[in-house]
Amino acid sequence: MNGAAKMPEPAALLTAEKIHVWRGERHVLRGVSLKVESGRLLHLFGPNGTGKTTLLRVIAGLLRPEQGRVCWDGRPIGEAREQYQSAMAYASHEAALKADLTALENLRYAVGMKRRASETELRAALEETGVGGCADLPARVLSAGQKRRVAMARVLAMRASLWLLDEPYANLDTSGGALVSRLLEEHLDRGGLALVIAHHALELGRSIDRLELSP
Amino acid sequence: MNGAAKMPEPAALLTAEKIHVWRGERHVLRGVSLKVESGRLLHLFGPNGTGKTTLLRVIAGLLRPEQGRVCWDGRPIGEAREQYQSAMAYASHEAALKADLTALENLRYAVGMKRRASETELRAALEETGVGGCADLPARVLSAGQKRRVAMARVLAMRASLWLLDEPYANLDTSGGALVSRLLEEHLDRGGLALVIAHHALELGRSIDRLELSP
Amino acid sequence: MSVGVLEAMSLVVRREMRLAFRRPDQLLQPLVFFLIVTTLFPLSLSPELSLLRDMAPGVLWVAALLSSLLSLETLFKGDAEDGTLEQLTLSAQPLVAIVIAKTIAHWLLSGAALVLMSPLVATALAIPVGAFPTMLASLALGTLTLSWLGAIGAGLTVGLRRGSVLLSLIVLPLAMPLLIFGASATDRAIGGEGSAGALYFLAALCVFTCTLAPFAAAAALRITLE
Amino acid sequence: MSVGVLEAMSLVVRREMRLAFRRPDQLLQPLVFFLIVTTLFPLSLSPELSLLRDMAPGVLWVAALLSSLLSLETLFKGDAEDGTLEQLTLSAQPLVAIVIAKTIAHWLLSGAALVLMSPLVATALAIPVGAFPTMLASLALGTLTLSWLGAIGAGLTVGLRRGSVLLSLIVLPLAMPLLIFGASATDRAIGGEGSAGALYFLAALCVFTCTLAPFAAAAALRITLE
Amino acid sequence: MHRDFWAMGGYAFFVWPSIGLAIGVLIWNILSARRHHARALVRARRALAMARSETT
Amino acid sequence: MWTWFYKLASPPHAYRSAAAMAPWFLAAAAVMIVYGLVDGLVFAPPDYQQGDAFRIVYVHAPSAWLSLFAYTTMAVAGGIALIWRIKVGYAVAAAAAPIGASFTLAALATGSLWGRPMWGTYWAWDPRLTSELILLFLYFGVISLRQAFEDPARGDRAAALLGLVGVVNVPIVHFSVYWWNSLHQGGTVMRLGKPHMAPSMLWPLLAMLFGFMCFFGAVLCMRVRGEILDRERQSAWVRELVGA
Ligand code: HEM
Ligand SMILES: Nc1ncnc2c1ncn2[C@@H]1O[C@H](COP(=O)(O)OP(=O)(O)OP(=O)(O)O)[C@@H](O)[C@H]1O
Ligand SMILES: Nc1ncnc2c1ncn2[C@@H]1O[C@H](COP(=O)(O)OP(=O)(O)OP(=O)(O)O)[C@@H](O)[C@H]1O
Ligand SMILES: [Mg+2]
Ligand SMILES: [Mg+2]
Repeated sequence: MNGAAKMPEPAALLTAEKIHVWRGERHVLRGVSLKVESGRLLHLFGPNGTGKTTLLRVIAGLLRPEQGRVCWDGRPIGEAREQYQSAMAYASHEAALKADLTALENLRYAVGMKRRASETELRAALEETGVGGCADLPARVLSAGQKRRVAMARVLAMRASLWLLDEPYANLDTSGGALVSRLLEEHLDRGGLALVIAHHALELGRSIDRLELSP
Repeated sequence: MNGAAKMPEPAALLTAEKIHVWRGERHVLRGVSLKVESGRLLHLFGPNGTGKTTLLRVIAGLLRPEQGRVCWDGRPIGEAREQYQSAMAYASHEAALKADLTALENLRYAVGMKRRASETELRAALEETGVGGCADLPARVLSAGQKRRVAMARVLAMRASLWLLDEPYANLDTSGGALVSRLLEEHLDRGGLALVIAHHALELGRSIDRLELSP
Repeated sequence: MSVGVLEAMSLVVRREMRLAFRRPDQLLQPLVFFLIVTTLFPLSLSPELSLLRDMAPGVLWVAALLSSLLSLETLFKGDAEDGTLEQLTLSAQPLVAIVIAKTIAHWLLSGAALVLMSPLVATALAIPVGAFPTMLASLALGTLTLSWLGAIGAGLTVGLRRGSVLLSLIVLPLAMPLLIFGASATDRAIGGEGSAGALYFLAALCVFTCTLAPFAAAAALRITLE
Repeated sequence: MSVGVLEAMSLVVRREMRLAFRRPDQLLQPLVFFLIVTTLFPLSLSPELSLLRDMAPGVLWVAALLSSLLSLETLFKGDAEDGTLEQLTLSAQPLVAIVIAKTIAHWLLSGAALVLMSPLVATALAIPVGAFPTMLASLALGTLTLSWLGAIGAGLTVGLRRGSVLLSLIVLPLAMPLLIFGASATDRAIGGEGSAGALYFLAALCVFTCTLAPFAAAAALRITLE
Repeated sequence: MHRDFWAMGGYAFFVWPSIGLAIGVLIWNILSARRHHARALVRARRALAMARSETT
Repeated sequence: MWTWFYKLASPPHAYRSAAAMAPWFLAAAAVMIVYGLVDGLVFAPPDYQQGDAFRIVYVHAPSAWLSLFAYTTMAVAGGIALIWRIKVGYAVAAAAAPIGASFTLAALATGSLWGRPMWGTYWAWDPRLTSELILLFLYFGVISLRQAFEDPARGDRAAALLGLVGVVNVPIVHFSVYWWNSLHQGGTVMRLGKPHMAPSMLWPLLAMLFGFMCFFGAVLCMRVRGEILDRERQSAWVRELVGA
């Protein structure tokens, strides 16, 4: 039942090769390649509208690129769909919470599809991200930062080895920012992989990889 | 047609006295008072979920407080509704754009209710916030930062003397952050007032007021 | 430089039009619904023309009522969800004016379109051509009244969790007289009888709601938004 | 520790139930709609019972069809809008399983409820009690089939801008046979004739869609979500 | 006479349920109004208790 | 004059006067209803057309009439509250709604039971019957609209507004028998000029009518007290009241 026990073999590897995406008339991603290894974090940054979110969605498998491919442990994610998805947790720009369910229920139904998680575990995850007190409030009434924290708790509770996070620092107060950094560090310590979009420099007390998208 | 020409008499003043708000069973705002004068900025900050957004909505007149009152130039905003609203521009957590209208159309229909603004003016505002190139894209396809910039352009184009901004820095890249700071400075130089929620310290090269909400 | 009320209203109407044509489904939805209800009915009956003709006014009016009602649900909802309704209420323009503009736009886009399409449907339902003028007039008056009633309902329920059911629960009782008089006007016209009485009644109802409903709807919106 | 398909499906069903009971309007909406359509119809007719009885099967089936259709629109839409559908598709569970679970939940919440309520409506429409078993059976089969057809349509149209109109356009032609056979079964039962033939046909249709539609719906969803 | 009275000229099946129903509604109204008031009192007491515990 | 009015409508005053009035109303109602029932069921002669079935009128007409009266009360109270911001009005409106709904239900049920022997059917889609059903829906709409708001003050205002809008249905119910040709019989009692009824039948009916009205007054007073208490939970006078 310990988080560390569920962590991946050190061989885990995410690669993306020469990703091309057009949106409308715009060639948004022009041959982006990247690689994330076990225990490493890739910080994705660049001006607004350069395609960071688009790239993350391609990597999550939500968007099929016009060219190029994404591989997990050497196999294209389309083929190894189930393994890939159970090893991955994605947090988008929006918190992706059902407004009418409580924070806890949101976690239960989202995490429950990937692994059996007891209620105490879920509550602990919410506690960890600082929204234990909101566990039984409907997501509708939560503040922007609280929603973001619940989304982070969902990532945490999924115990995935690959984290794909789209601006996890947005809307968070200073303690929230520190919290996300700490969670990321612990995740990397466990041998996890992370791909994080953020507009400011990440200070994690360890070396990280950086990839800049330019307009 | 010059922006400076439209600016308020220096006497403009916003005050809120002893605001109390309950949400559900929570006493979110417990007697908050504040004052913003012409040419001043009040930076509102504090941990997630302490009621910053709630307070801003009370001040915008979107939420009636259980106790306390908000005055503009000495008159309660409920009485001076029209003057207050035409002097005020509010940007919420969301960008409040119609997904199916282009950025420009969004501006046209929102700004056009407050003042006659020509298309060139609106385009100039979009250009100023760095999204001139997206003026004719539907808001639906814009990136998170681009939406935020369009919302900022709307505030700009309204030429209001009071700006109420809820986390205007969220989702913006570094240049975007600098841009918002510059716009705020210019606004204050013109004698404008601003109430800004932000989680990081604002560096504006001038003295600002600060109000912390605590849990 | 400040914007007059009429100007603001025309801006809102233009905005709604632009949005509707940008999303043709909102435009077509009520029409398609209307068409479908009226075509499905004959299908479910044994194909006797006399029976069809007896039912025609009922089918026509129920379909018009329902399709109007369905589109009313979205009158303020979309704007409330994406935050633009907030911007509208902070626009220094009277709320009544905004409500009037939105409702007129709604009627032009749903009610008027439905009236224009009704001859087609009426032909399919074997309503004689002689009854068309009465039918058109009664439908026009009826849908306009309904838009106003619906604006009140939509204002009262926007943002509520049980919004849509409540809307039907609120609007349909109020709309019943419309249905009864509208259908009976059409019915009498089909039978070749005079239907001026019912039409006058509908017109009176329409004038009545047009004068009072905007204020009620604005008050409703103010209560729910606050 | 990984979650089996059946377990995941039951989780989805429970989630839908929880949501529905948290938002009773989604639960009541189709029922209220059904009630209202059937109440409005008689109003718009001259109150002759014989006419009413002739129309009853038609009214019943059209109302059932429409109310089913209305609730189908929201089958995937809410989840798509708030981003939870993305999370579901990334949940390492087969999409078909998710679609099946969601559709079953949808039928339990709309179709089954509607079937249970139909005797009430039937009484108001003067359908004789003897015809109830046939009516109930045909409605149960019909709404279930319709839910499956609707799932295909909803899958194809979620996220599309013209979603709702397309949904009606896609589903209704497919639903036409249902309506015709369902109404005729009820009609014959009212007339005291045997209606086994129509019922068998409905049952065959139901089995057929139940086996094929989940795959079609999942494929449709995959195409639109890309 | 008694028989006749209860038979209501053959309409007993319709008359007596109507009367019973009406009386039932009357009784329900009284009971529910009293319960309503009692519950409001309980809630008011609770609110007072909460307020007192907060100030002390 | 106005200050007097506001004082009268102040919650503590209304709360006390409702308590004072309720027993009187209840006593009057009891006397009249008992007299009406006994006289109507036992002593009044059977109708020459309807036989003993006509005795249903003694509960049907008062219930039906009260259903309209309660709605009007609710709408007027809500309107006063909305316009002059008198909080007690909301309490009265909220209290009247369930009472009115219950009598609407009673009118529908007793009417149905009467319809079977008279018209051969429990239900017909007749204007009077339908508009009464609509009245029930309106009551439900008002009640559920009030409950749909998380904030009770907004619920009150929204419900008051809907009540006002829906008041148009009241004349429709009442006049439907004249405007459309209806199965339901026209006014017999509530009619200007001479009632079309033998006095021996009429007296108990009038007694029942006024008895029901007094009953409505009594339950309304009782319910209003609960509503006022709920709304004023945080105020000093309620604390004093329940603290003692
Ligand atoms: C479900 C069926 C029925 C409903 C909903 C219904 C409804 C009503 C209503 C709303 C009123 C009050 C009208 C007003 O105050 O303006 C009323 C009064 C009355 N009803 Fe009915 N009714 C029904 C069946 C019947 C039947 C079957 C009879 C008798 C044949 C009947 C006889 C009367 C009489 C005598 C009055 C008093 C009329 C007057 O003096 O104003 N009702 N009913
Ligand atoms: N249909 C389209 N036509 C033209 N451009 C499009 C279309 N769809 C998307 N785009 C553009 O593609 C880009 C998508 O960017 P994306 O959302 O990935 O940006 P991002 O790097 O995440 O930006 P941000 O930092 O603001 O979140 C945007 O610049 C957007 O304007
Ligand atoms: N119905 C309710 N019941 C309990 N708590 C509620 C309810 N509605 C709102 N709240 C709480 O009220 C607070 C509202 O906070 P608000 O959105 O103003 O926060 P904020 O300071 O803007 O936070 P953030 O920095 O995250 O944007 C939240 O803590 C929320 O959980
Ligand atoms: Mg992005
Ligand atoms: Mg906030």
